[in-house]
Amino acid sequence: MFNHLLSLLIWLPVVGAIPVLLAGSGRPNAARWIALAVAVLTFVLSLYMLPLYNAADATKQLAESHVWIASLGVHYNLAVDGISVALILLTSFVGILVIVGAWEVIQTNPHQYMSAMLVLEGLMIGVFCATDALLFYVFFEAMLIPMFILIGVWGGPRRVYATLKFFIYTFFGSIFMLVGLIYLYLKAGSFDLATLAALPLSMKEQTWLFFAFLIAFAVKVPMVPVHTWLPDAHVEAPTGGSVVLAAVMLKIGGYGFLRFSLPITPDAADAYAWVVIGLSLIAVVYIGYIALVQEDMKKLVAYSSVAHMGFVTLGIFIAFMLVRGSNNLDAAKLGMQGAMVQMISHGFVSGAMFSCIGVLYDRMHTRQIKDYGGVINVMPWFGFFYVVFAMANSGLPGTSGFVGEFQVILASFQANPLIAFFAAFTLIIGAAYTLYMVKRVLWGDITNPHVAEMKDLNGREWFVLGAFAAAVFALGIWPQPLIHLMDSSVTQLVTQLGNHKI
Amino acid sequence: MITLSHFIVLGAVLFCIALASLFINRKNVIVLLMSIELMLLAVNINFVAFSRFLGDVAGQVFVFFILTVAAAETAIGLAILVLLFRNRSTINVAEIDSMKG
Amino acid sequence: MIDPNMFQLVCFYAFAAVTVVAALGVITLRNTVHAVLSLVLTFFSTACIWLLAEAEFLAIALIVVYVGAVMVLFLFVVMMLDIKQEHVREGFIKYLPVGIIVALVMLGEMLALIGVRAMHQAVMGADPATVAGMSNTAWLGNALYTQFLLPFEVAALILTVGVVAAVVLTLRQRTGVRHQQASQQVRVNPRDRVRVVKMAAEVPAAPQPAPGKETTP
Amino acid sequence: MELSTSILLTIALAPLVGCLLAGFFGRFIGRAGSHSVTILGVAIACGLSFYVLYQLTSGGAPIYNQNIYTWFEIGNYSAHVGFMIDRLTAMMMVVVTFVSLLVHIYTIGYMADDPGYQRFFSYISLFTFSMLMLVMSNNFMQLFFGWEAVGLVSYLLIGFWYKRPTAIFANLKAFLVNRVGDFGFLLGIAGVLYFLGTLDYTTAFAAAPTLVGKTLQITQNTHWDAATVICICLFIGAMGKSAQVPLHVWLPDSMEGPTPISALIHAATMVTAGIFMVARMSPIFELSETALSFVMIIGATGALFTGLIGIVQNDIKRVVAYSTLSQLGYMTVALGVSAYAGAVFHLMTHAFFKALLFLGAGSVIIAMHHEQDMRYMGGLRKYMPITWITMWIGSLALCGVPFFAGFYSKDAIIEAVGESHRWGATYAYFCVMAGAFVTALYTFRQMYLTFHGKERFVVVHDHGHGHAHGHDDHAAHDEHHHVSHKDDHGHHEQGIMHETPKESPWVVTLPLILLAIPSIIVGFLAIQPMLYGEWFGSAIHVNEANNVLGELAKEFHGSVGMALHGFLQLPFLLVLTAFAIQTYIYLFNPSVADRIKNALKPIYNLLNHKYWFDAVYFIVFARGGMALGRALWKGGDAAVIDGVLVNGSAGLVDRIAGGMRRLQSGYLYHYAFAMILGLILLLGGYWLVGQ
Repeated sequence: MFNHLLSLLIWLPVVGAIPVLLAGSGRPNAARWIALAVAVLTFVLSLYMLPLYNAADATKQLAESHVWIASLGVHYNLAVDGISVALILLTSFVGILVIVGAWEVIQTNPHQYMSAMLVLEGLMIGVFCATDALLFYVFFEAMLIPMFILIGVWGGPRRVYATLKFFIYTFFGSIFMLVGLIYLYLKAGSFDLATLAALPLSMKEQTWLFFAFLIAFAVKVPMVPVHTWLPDAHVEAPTGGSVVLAAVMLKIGGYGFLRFSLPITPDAADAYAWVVIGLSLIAVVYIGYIALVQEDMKKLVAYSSVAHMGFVTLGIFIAFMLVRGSNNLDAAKLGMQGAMVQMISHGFVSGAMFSCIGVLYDRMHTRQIKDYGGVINVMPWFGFFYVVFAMANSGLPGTSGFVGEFQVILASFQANPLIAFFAAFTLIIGAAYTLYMVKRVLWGDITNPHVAEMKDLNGREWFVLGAFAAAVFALGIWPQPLIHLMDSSVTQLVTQLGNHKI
Repeated sequence: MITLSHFIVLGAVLFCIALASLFINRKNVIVLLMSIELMLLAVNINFVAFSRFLGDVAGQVFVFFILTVAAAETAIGLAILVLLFRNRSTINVAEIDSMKG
Repeated sequence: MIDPNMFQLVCFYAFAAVTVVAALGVITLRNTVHAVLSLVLTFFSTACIWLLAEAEFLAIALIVVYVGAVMVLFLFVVMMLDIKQEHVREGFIKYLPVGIIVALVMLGEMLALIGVRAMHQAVMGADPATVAGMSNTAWLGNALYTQFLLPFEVAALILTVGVVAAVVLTLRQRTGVRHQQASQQVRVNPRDRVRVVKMAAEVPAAPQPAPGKETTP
Repeated sequence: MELSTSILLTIALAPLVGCLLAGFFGRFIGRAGSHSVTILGVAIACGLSFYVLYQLTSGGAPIYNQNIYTWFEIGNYSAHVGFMIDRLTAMMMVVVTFVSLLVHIYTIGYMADDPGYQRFFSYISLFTFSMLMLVMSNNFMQLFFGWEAVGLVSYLLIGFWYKRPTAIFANLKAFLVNRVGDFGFLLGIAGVLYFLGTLDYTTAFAAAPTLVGKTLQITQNTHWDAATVICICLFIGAMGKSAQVPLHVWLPDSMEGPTPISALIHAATMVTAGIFMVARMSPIFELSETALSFVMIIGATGALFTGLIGIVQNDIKRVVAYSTLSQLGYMTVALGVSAYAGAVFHLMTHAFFKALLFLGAGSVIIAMHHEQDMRYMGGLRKYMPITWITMWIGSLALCGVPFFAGFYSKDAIIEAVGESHRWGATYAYFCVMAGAFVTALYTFRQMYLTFHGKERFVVVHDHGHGHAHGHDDHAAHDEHHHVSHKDDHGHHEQGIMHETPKESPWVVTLPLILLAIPSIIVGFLAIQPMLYGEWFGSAIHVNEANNVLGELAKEFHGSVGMALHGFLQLPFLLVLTAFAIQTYIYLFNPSVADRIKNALKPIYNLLNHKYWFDAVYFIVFARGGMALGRALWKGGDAAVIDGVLVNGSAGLVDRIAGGMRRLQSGYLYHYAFAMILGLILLLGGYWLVGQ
């Protein structure tokens, strides 16, 4: 059974969605409990990866391989390295929390909601496992469907606009990736990622491919200037959708850079690293300012996600400057590790922030900051969690939000102090927009009579936020286990960066 | 001496007359159908001429087929016309616009 | 004595003139019946031109099939339908210039492209059928039943379909008229006609207590 | 005897445990339980800190430097959590835990009726933990952790009364201004890692001399000296945390927090973290004359000019707050002239007497029922004698009257500046000298206004409203106060007391007395070893050429001699002059104050508006940032990206499709016409090609 652990991880939630769906709207509780059981089982199975996975070994492990489409040479190839393991764990962890979080919040057709969530979870795990480019692409695209449904059915008033924007944006991006993959297939005769990574390509080819991949993943991350779908999608999405979107889906963009842009087009990526680095810095500063003036809490956190994901792309591409510019492998690893830790951390922090906003929304049915004020007076426990996550969002040491940013800033200083200067700007602007929101929502006297009637967290919400908080603190206080898990994979990636393909 | 161009010019003239009919008789379906017959006839003249001048039987065989198809087309076209007139009491093309987007 | 070639040319011009004038009549005559008759004339004169090109079979077929069948069909339809003439001729004058211009442009282009270039083509040579040593009909038939057998069959099928379609389209189910439905009569099932119902023997019902009795102690 | 890891861990974690118990289970263990558990935690930490200090000074324990666990390890780079305990650390630990313990005790009285009692204890214990992590750290990463963590607690405590708009404004401001400092600090740490390749103190300091001659390439042709860049970046962090000009604006506003934390965080410990940090980094700072000059000038400016503001303040806590700014300036000047030991020494004495002054001010505030305006006080000495005497002790220490603790540290700093030949030292010398005079001016003014002269409040025994002015509604009451403190006419409720002021309970006065003792003696006892001996050992590194304290040591003839000599020195004469002026004005002729105020209206306005720093910052950074954000949002995201690119392309498709839709008229002849047109074009094309 554990020979096919990865397949099991992918298909258990997908297949598990069927009984959830069959439970029907007439038996919502059955649907909820089955969904929770499936999610918990998936999480337990994903934990089982840890003893099986050998962190000291940089090669891909737990591999599975079957021919899928023989005529095109497409294989159902699955394998994981440390980065994948970490992201899969994040996915299955968040998977449980969104199902618990949606427990009684989703009243219309909970069975459909839960099953969409499970399918989404399975497909996202698939993205992180796939080592065949076409298989990756299939999961990458298929993932959009449940998310489309989640936002489109359980979303807010402008959900149609948001879903269309979300779908077309991401689809627009991935079309370029598909074209790039087809070109690579014609050239290499295979979709296997390892084969593609070893394929020699001229600079011109690499440049075209690099930008094709860049568009696809930049939309997903999202990077400035293709980020505008994210605030809209978040605002309209139900809480669970937002959590999954921010916590896991955005990471797939960063993960794509690692799997495609870096190994397949290293020379072009090096030549155009300044583009990505520039865009990342713009994301930090420009988006920071925009986040400052948002009046909708979800929009604010969505924009802050864009800014934080800027650190992911910055960390990944700063590695090029360090490896090729000054052959500083350790600093490159520091930056890359920072990017990875930032991905995981952002998963927890943004997921938690959206859960918090969901808690408020369930009570007041508004996300406008001006409708709140003085929430701490009636919801002290909520206030505690909110402050914790806000601090993590503004990168306070001791929380997970600090680790990745710290490493990326340290690494980018080694490449160029000016980059570090702009990146470190997040310390000010990140704190400004987050705490300004906290000030207006949490502190102060109660001005809105509806706020006075709000009840503090119930047990279910306590569990969700508590789990997130535990993760945030664990990662912030002792990041070494996570770093150790990914270390050999990151080392291998960084070494690969130095290989010229021309 | 009759040359190939005689036939072709005749065909072209007939075709253009039919073409003009599409504009000036835009309301009358029956005349439009007849214009189509004229066009086909123009084409047929060309086919026959080419067949004769190039010594290839295919041209005349094709005319045969065109006649067949045109007959079928006319039959169905007229049937539709009758049906149309029965339902809408008009054959004015301008009033037949239920497909308008 | 008139040169046979010359005579052929004169004949061609004569028939061509009639064809063109008749065709103009088709598109301009107010009365649709006249227009149809004018079309008949066009076909006739075209058939004559085809005869000049020694395509006898097709010329005769055009007259027999087209004039004899299709044109008569047209006439039937035109006479059958009560069409208001003035209504149908709306916009005739309005679109006349456009029509003429478009037609002339088209004609100019066609002539420029094919007609004029072909002007210097060789004159009509020997009839290929004669060269092959058979009549035009035999020559055509030979090709039709060997080389073009399959398309010929398909053409037959198309004609059949056309006929069936025309009939189906115009077939009218009149309401209020009783017909014998043969298909339904054939498909009938005995079970639909008779049903044996089993019933329990009737038992007198127990007397119901009067309502509201218990509520008033 | 060597220091054991478990003792050090206990010191650090005992307050954290107290914090968690009081914070999470405060409702179950109640008020008494909360304060008992946190006080116990801090008392353990304090006792063990004294033990550690004793071991290091007299027990012959070697310097402790060990990692507890690995925070991350990537290639050659690693960060750990670990402790380095030398005498500098031990001294800081003692100061922090001792003041913290007294503040804990004091809080029992001060916050007695506050609904957030447990929360408050939890916060101050968390603060103690964070501060201990900061000072005990053996590497830059953990230093930064402590640095930010104390900032967080400061944020939480300034906004402790979260219903007050001014408090939640002040805490946001404090956090953000601190973040500006941290911004520089983080870059400084990045620079350390870049040039020295490690985050560990010992390794980094050992490698520090290699910085000489290295440059940092900023652009193609710009190269900055590595040591200067690192030091200035690190010092920017210190400027934020230790409230140096121009990042000082948050500290006066932080007085929105309850008084105990003003004493603990915003006077005695947290704000001195910057001083401690620079002293700790002395091996690096010694490499850059430029950076030290910068430090000195910033400090000198703060020492004089923030003190001037203190003269015009009417809020008793704000006077002390500006005094803190000024004293922090003194410490920074000392750092700037390489008299690190002098700075740390002043840090210690200041911690005691400034905590005393704050707690004393808090005691007055309790007695006045949360009235903080000195214009409605006066003559309190007969109601609260213990507070009065201890406050005087603190004030005399602050002014630098010989034999008091402040004298030794402050005089040493002034003399050290006089000895220094660093660029800008003359300016600094003038500033610290004038600062001494200014210090005395505001201190005596405060004492006279509060404790002497006529009573400027009326006691109305109105039992109907008597309860209403208890602590319960202090939030509302203070709001009134803060509104009115802008206009000089006062509020109708101000100056009306419902009961006679009385001395505070023993939990309040005990810490005052306990702080008054070191305020008197600690300077006398410690100056010899700390300043002129080799007490700090390797913890502080001074280049031989910069060793101004070494110069002073040659003239030092014992504590008594120094004090006696001090009576004849210029600083004391300035203090005496200030004392005479203020005595005349506030005891004999109060109208002079108003006349001076009116005569110097422009200067008064300038000082009263704090040199317009706050206003300018608010307009430029807060308003400007918001305006920029809005412009970028509406102009960049909404108009350009969404409007033109995203919805623009969608709109273009829509318009084209709309046009195409109109072509689909449904009329056959339109389609036929289109076909014919196409045919004509096709033929025309052929024709053209044929040509």
